[in-house]
Amino acid sequence: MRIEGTETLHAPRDRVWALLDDPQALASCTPGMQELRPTGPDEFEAVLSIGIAAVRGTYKGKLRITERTPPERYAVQVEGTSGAGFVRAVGVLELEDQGAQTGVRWSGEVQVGGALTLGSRMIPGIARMLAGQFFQCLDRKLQEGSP
Amino acid sequence: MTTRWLGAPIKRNEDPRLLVGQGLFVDDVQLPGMLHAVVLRSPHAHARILRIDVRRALEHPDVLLVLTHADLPPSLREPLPKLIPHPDLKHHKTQYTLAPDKVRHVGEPVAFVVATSRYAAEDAAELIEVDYEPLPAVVDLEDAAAGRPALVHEDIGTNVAAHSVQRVGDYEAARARADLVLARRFVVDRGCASPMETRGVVAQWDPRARQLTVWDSTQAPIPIRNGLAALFGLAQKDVRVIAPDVGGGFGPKIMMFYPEEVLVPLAAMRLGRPVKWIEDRREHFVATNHERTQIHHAEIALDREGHILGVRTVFLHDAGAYIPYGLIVPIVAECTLPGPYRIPNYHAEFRAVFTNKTIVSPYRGAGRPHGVFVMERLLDLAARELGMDRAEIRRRNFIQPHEFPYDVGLIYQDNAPLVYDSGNYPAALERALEAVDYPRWPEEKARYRAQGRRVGLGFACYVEGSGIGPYEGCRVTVEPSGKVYVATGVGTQGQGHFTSLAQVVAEALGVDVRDVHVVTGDTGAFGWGTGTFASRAAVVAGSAVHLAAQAVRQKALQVAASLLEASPEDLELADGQVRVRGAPSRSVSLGEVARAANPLRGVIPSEWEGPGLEATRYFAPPRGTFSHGVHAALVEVDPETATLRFLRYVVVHDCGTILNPLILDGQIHGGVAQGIGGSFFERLVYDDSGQLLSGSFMDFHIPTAVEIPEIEVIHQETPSPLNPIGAKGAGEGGVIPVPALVAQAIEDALDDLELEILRMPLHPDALFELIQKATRRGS
Amino acid sequence: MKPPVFDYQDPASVEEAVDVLARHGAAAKVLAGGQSLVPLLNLRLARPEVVVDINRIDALDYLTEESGWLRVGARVRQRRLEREGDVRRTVPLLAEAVRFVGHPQIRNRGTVCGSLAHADPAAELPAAAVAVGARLVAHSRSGIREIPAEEFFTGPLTTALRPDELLVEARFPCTGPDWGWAFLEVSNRHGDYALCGVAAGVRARDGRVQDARLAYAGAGPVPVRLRQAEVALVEHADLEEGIRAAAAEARRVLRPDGDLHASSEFRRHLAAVLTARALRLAWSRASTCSGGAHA
Amino acid sequence: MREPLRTVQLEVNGKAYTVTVPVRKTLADVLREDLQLTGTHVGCEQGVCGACTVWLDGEPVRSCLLLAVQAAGHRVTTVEALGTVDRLHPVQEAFWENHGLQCGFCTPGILMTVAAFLREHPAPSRQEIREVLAGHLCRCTGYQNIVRAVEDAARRLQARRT
Repeated sequence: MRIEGTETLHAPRDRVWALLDDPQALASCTPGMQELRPTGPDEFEAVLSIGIAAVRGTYKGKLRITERTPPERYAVQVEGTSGAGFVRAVGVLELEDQGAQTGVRWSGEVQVGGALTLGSRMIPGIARMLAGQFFQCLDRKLQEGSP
Repeated sequence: MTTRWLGAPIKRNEDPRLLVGQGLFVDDVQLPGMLHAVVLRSPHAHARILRIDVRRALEHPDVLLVLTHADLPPSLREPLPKLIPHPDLKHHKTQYTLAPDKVRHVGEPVAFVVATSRYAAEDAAELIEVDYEPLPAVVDLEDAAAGRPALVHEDIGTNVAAHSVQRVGDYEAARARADLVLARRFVVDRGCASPMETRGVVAQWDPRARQLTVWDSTQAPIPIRNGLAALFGLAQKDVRVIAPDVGGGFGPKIMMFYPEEVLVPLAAMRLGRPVKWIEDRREHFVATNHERTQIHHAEIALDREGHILGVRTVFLHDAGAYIPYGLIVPIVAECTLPGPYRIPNYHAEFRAVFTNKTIVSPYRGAGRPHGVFVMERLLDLAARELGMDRAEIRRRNFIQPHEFPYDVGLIYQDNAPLVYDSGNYPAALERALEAVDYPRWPEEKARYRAQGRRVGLGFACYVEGSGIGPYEGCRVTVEPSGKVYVATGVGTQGQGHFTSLAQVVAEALGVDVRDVHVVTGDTGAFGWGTGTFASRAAVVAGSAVHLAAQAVRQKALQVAASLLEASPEDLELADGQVRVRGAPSRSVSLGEVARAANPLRGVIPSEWEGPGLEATRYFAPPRGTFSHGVHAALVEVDPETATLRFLRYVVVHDCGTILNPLILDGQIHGGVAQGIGGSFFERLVYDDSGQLLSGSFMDFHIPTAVEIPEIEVIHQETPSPLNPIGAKGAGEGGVIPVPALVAQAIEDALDDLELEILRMPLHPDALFELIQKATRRGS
Repeated sequence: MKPPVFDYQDPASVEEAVDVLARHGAAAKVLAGGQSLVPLLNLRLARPEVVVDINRIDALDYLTEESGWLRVGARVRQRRLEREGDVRRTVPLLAEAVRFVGHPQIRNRGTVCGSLAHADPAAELPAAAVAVGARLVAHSRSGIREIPAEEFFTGPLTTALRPDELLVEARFPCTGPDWGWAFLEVSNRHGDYALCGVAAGVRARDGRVQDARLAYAGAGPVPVRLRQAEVALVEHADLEEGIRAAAAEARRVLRPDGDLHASSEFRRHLAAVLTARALRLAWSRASTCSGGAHA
Repeated sequence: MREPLRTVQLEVNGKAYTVTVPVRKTLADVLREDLQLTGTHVGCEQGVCGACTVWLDGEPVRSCLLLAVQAAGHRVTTVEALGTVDRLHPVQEAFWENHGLQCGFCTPGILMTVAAFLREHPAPSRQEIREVLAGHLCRCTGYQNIVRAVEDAARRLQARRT
């Protein structure tokens, strides 16, 4: 399932990039991220606890930064497994310099397996909602950080 | 008075206990100390297994056993048996009991857990850690045939399991002299039977008697017994397989083996306690066999009068991840395609292809809906092209009633020549057309149109190969109580064998059908037979029952003749008595005859061939019988919402001699409903990674009573000359022509859009897209 | 398909219930009718530590009309909306929409508030709640608050309810005498979730649309209300023109996700088709029978 | 987590039972395993197929979507209470007479819905019958003989009343 969207972040592109490039900052904005432990260059072990209503699961897995072209393009790959199944996702962010603001074009390719497939009709909506939460959080951080 | 039992609408013997909740389905079997099993299945369509760690599961206090591939005895580490080999099947890959190092479809068994309850077993299964390395999934059939994006079985270097060609005449020559050649690509997508009862197995091992008893919701208990005996090194007599009440079968409940049919007995033997495994609905969607996906490149060559000169179909058959069942489905498809038509030149060629999806084996219809869809669609499109009436083009090509036996020129699924035994194809079409008043349809349609309603009429013809060998057997015993016991090897899954087979006996012995007790599907009662499939039980087992009952009848006459001091020729059997014709006071009850046939002292005459009123007989037909029929329907389409409603549905059905019209109608109704489901509602949707997205009843839409219309059934009886009762199979006819008919009806309803429906099943979204495209084309 | 281990609490009062919720937060899950939660439990998609069964709270079993509002307590089964004739008069849209929810066997157990709290984007009752302007009453240890339906649904299966809050009541404004309502949907099968569903209401006066309501199920991540379309209906003097404008607005604005049953484009198309059909039906009801009451 | 258990009193088919069950165990499973009432069948555990339909206080509900502990204090009725082989309920008689079942797996659930439905709708239309049956999946019959059986059952019950 492919989802995509655009967002505007209220900070110049180099600041946005700096934030994206900080795994812990990134982790703090990722909905449900409980642990992010580096295991190698650009590789992490992650524990995510995601709850959509009653559908709550703790996903253990890997996060890998697969592309990093400062300050333009950033791609991550996430895999997680829980009792309900597995999630694999590839996300790409492209930053566009808009002066004091930064435009973000993002897209994601989400794959689920196990019992989660039974909820496939809701996955794009949920993924978009989580992406929205992520960007809101980033934007808040960027605005808080600015004088 | 003698009552005629055969052919009468007798209500069923098996119903009262089913109605009060006293049926015995596998899940109803409860044994002291019974344990419960769960299968851990692959969540991936295609992946290498890097590591399996079962330690945490074993630590669970309620767990007694965890099995992975490594824990199996050597004989069970091999792939499971090749069921039906074929010379064209070069790579006969079969499934494993538990996956060794690679999984090839979502749902493939990886580990097996036995605990004190199902709940605990599911808890423990979650504790098993499996590391997978996902591989690209082979999902698209045409890609798969080209070896993309991966190989399901690396060792064979291809995804093509078989390439097979059958030819009649010379298609290329026919094509060269044709006035019209029409070619299309047809797609039939996956579907599944989804019986209301999922699969289930209970096994009990008695170590002292060395007896293994297995309750299995299978359509073929005797082959399962034979296979289990071989696998576990037991005598066949020491394995008893019981297929008790089976909650619907429709084909996929025949395998040898589903892994659980081996794992449950294995666990029961290891643990010395009874073990139950019941498939849940979520498992069922990925672990029980599917059917249907085929892509046909088909071509028809005709003269300008609409006579068929030749047909060619070159198709891909999706086998799924393994091909235990061999080439039955594609062979049935290519052999069903010619249908009731004379096709002098025919070229059929297929490749059976591995994909990373659930295994394919026959599901009600079994290749026949595909063949009929392709043929009927070709005729519809040709008629359109030639400006000819769609009924007329069929009339011009029908095999005529005097041409039987008719040799189609192909080799059928039973390896016998495809020779139609009997039938009357033109009459069946005319009856159907009369029932829907086809001559007046144009006016009727215009009247609907004037009301702003889009109603189409569709009809489709088919021939159904059924009642194939090799054999079935039966033992009929009259007990001194006068009750008759009948044991046969075929299992029953709701088709009413407890009644229809009893009718055959009641007819022969002149007893009340309620006094005839049929046992099916218990190898302890009868140990020879193959199973209930291919619409064969009533035909083949029914014939065996007839032969055994006739033998008992002869013996009853012989024995009674000596009791009544009359000649056997002067006796008749009626009302449970043997009596002297014309002197009803001189009679003995059949029970007394049974007692006399088993004397405690004295001599048994040699012509009795042993004691008792009992006989065992087998019936082995030389080849299959061929039922046929025509369905016609009025379908209303709402072009704005792309939804359908059936206004009328008529079935003309010819399956030879009718044993019980009540049961026969039920078979037809159920078949039509499945046909409608498989034409418009039910879909197995896979994503690119091989995940089944519609794997629940929330998304796999079996039609309900609201979607299924009233079905009007018209019977035609052309008996088969190939068996003593003249019967032909009736189990699948209801489902076979439905996709072809639905396509034609929709095209008719929306004829101004000039749609071409080349894919089944449809669904609102697909119909919307077709309508959109046509509208855009038109504007 | 057996539920995972959980603890089970069945408080007898709202106070006890919200205490349990306060203690367990997101680890607790409220069980009312169970027609959505138990399937998720059976599939092990839901894994609450504590299930809080509110079926013993008799105080939540009320369906009353009070100062222009239909008040539906959290234990009221969906079937009661069909059976109690008054609902057809007071909030006719609700009586009509509820018949599309599953089947009678489901509605005998499923609750109105449960369906709202579950917030399935394709479900009928949330769309109806948004259309009529329902208010949802949430109770927690810190008190009671009322949430307008349009703010209640925040995402797929996601609402504005906090983990410590219990939805105790849904309030539906009773319909005015000059309103007509209709709920229509297209689903693949009788009783399924809607591929697209439309709740429509129009207020008629002097042969013109005075006011209108349009809300959609299955057309976005939450039930969507289309204000611009409502305005279009009021602005057009000619009803059919207004309906055409509203349908065009639905097609223009709605961006539903596609799924295995229907593409995004098909859903948008259905939204437009159903907009027109539902509005015509609602109009006929508004202009033919006072109060918009209908069977 | 340790398995939480509860001891509850259940009234099933007019009989009182005291059972200690895991709180997560569904009513369907407790009926079948603990009370040996195997007439109630389980077909999907998702509330769609209807095979597990029983009455809770006289109303048809899915027993796969109820926890057994929730049934405490309520009256549960299963197909076993409808009739016996020797004394079939009129609805059961009608299903027999009209060949309204084939494999019989979905039948008990349907009978429970139909028997309750005919109490409220003594003379239903064919469309009403089809709509109430839509809460049940049957894979064998194509529903036609079930619809006939329901019509026949309505007549039988009517005849009994008069």
